[in-house]
Amino acid sequence: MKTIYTSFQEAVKRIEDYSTIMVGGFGLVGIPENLIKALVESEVKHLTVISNNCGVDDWGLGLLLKNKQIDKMIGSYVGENKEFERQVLEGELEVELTPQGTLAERIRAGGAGIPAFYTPAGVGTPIAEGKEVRSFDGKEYLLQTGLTADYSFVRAAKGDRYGNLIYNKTARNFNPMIATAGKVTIAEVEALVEPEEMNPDHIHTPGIYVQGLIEGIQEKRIERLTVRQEA
Amino acid sequence: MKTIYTSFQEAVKRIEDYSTIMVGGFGLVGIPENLIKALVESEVKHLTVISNNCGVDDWGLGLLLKNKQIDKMIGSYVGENKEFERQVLEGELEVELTPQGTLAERIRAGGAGIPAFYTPAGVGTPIAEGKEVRSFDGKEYLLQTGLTADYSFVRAAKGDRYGNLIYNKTARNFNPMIATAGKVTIAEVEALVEPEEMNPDHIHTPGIYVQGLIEGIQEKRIERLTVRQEA
Amino acid sequence: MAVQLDKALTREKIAKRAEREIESGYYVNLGIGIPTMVANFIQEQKEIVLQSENGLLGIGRSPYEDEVDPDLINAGKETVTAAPGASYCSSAESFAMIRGEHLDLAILGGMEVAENGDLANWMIPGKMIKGMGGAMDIVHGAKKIVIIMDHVNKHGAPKILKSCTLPLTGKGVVDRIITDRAVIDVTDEGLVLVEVAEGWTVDEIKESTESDLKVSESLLNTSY
Amino acid sequence: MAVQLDKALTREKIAKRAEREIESGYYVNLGIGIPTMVANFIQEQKEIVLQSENGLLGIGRSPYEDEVDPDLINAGKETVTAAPGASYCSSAESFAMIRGEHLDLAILGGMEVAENGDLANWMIPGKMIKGMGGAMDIVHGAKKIVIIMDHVNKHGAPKILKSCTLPLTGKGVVDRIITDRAVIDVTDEGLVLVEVAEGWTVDEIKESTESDLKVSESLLNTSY
Repeated sequence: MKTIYTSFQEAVKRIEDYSTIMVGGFGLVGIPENLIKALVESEVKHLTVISNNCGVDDWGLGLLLKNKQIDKMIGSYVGENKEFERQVLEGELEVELTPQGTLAERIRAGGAGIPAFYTPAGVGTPIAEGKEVRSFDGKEYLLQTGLTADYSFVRAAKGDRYGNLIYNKTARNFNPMIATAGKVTIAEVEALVEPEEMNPDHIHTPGIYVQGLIEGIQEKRIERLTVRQEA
Repeated sequence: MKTIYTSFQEAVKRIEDYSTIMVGGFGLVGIPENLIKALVESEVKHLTVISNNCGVDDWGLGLLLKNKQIDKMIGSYVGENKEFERQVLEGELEVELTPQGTLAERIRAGGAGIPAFYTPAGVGTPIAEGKEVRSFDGKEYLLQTGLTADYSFVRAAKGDRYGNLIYNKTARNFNPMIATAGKVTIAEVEALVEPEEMNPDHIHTPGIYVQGLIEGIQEKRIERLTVRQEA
Repeated sequence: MAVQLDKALTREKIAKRAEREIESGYYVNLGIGIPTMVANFIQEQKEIVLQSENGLLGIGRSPYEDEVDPDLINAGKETVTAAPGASYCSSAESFAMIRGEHLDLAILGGMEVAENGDLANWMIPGKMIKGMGGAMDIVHGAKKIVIIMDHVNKHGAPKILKSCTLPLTGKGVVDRIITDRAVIDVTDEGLVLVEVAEGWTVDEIKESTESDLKVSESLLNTSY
Repeated sequence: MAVQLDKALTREKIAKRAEREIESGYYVNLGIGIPTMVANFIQEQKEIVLQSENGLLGIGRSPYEDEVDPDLINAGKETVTAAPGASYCSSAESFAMIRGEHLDLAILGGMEVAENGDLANWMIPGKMIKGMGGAMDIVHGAKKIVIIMDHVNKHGAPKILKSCTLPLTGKGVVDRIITDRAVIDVTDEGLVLVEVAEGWTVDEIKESTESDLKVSESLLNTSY
């Protein structure tokens, strides 16, 4: 039922300059590595990217950044990237910082048809500038709006031809909400499996949210390898 | 780590008159049958009940109703119950009808610390009376508030001593949100299993939301048996 | 008995016509009652996914007796099965799908529809109010909202009105009305008659409709 | 080198004192940096669940080399394992837990704390802004918020102030401050000194704190 791509170039080729793209992942975990690389190759420019982080200098969204394809970044933490810093300081890149939980909820709201909601995060901080503050039961909250995108890129461990997705461990992170908020959502899956292999009670992203899928092999780079020595 | 009750009477005995109680289920599916029965036996009165439906005349929340323990009902559809109708017409029972999707989202919001959100459902209808209407991108929305409760009763297929829950098929329905929105949440589970039997990727309700569990055997009555004849 | 049979046949006629609204690849929510019947007429070659707002994406056929699972029902509380590729979700997730307009089509019943697309289908003042269930969410929750109903009420009075007399379910939400007599689109220029059912004339449709009706240039006669 | 060692020892001292805040049965979020270190000192008999805002409820110990899973990290992006009884969830669900105040305790780092409980810990004007990550949500997201930090900055100036000079992370959110010198509670009547660390006097604490400090009637001296 869904478009199954056989090349990542094909999967991203309809994306035009000035598109807004949401990308799943937390740090380098759960990012759609190959879709990002194909986007770099596509040379599409002037993108607005919505993602919790912006990769590192030589991996993930950092590659798009290095290639100067991003005009604006909406995220919660962008601290692992020197090129990011340079572009911001030189005015090449616009940044909109949003508290992480607010970002997650704004994306969920966007996908769920909720135009705006109130949250305590950011009251009394620079984030509140220009935003409505309102009291409920004596506590102050900020009005935050839903976020949607022209395209959403997510990565899942397993997917089927109905578009159903299952994520692995903390590679789930932002992916389920991002899958709901793109006009077109493309999933990079580690394994495309038969629908019978997907238990309907275990599906994290119902297929309705997904327009295309592609199977790929990920490097899964580790940012901070922390191990315990054998006893 | 959680309180594991061995009797349903014990599980409900701290509940006082005038409490607000949320109860999971859709129709008779996924309702915490034995917790409801224990509540009936407890004779606790003047309850505000939040649940999508109110059972049928002789089962589920209908039993609480028959025993005149409910002062106010918040739900989306209460049409399968003659005693309900009688109590409403005679002014014994207050009803607050909320569109089903709004009810689900209000409960989720309550559990998630979101005091209010905007939704298109109900604009221009009797539901909008007394509620703020606001435009976003040229479309009108209603402001709806989050809901919480003193107690939440849910039913799950499996649970473990960490409070983690897994639901079966459409018995999931309102249970996951209701589990998040009770100050005290008690889960009636079909089987209390070892934590190792609960795959961390498959858990629907993380244990943090659950304060107590009890194993019970359910009748699982069917409201509208619809079958296909053997070919 | 003849009336009963007529009713059943009329319902089937409406349901069959409504089925034509469903294209292959669609995600569809069918309301409780006659809309649910539409599922019985879906052509086999169409690949469609039926959503049930109680948390099932992919309603399957009715179960054989030995397949009945009391934990598996549709929004009409009937026992069902899950179709291949189905998934279960919470009511909040289910209405996130709906409210976020991820469905292509919803087919719902109606008591009254007004020329501006207003819909009333949930309460009659003075009668016991059973509740709106999911209807108020679903009318905002699909790319296309189709209402199926009898063209006139049991007293022969029009149900398609200049403005609704009953409390609304949704304001300006209806895209198309399918009755036993006609198919009518709600457009920015008012109601447009696009199809006339077998046995009816344009004039008869106009007479039994309170609102003004434009007649489509590509009107189909005897289309169902 | 001596300074380095001192720093490490000071951090350990603060972390060990912070560990005493954690009661058996608690759900706890530990911030990135020194707060993460607190986990190393949790007494074995305590049954606690550590939450990681990237979607893990139940952080386990660090993995052995052959256990490393690149899909399993904490919010500090370090590889971890899952504890018995753990579950994974989306970031939206994770922050629903946080925002909904289902956590008992969060222990976070701080740059400045004001006497009214204001916290600044995410940006220094003129320096590159890395982002607040989850901090602005977490300060509203636990029944008790404990800030751990050095009592004074590297220039010897107080970090506990009448009002913060840096942009805030949260307004009136701090319940308790634990430093290398003292434990101070934020109350409706202002800051209250409740514990003094080994090697320090009440007067020294007062001198190195900009805000006024009430001294608790049940003050503990040399408590850590």
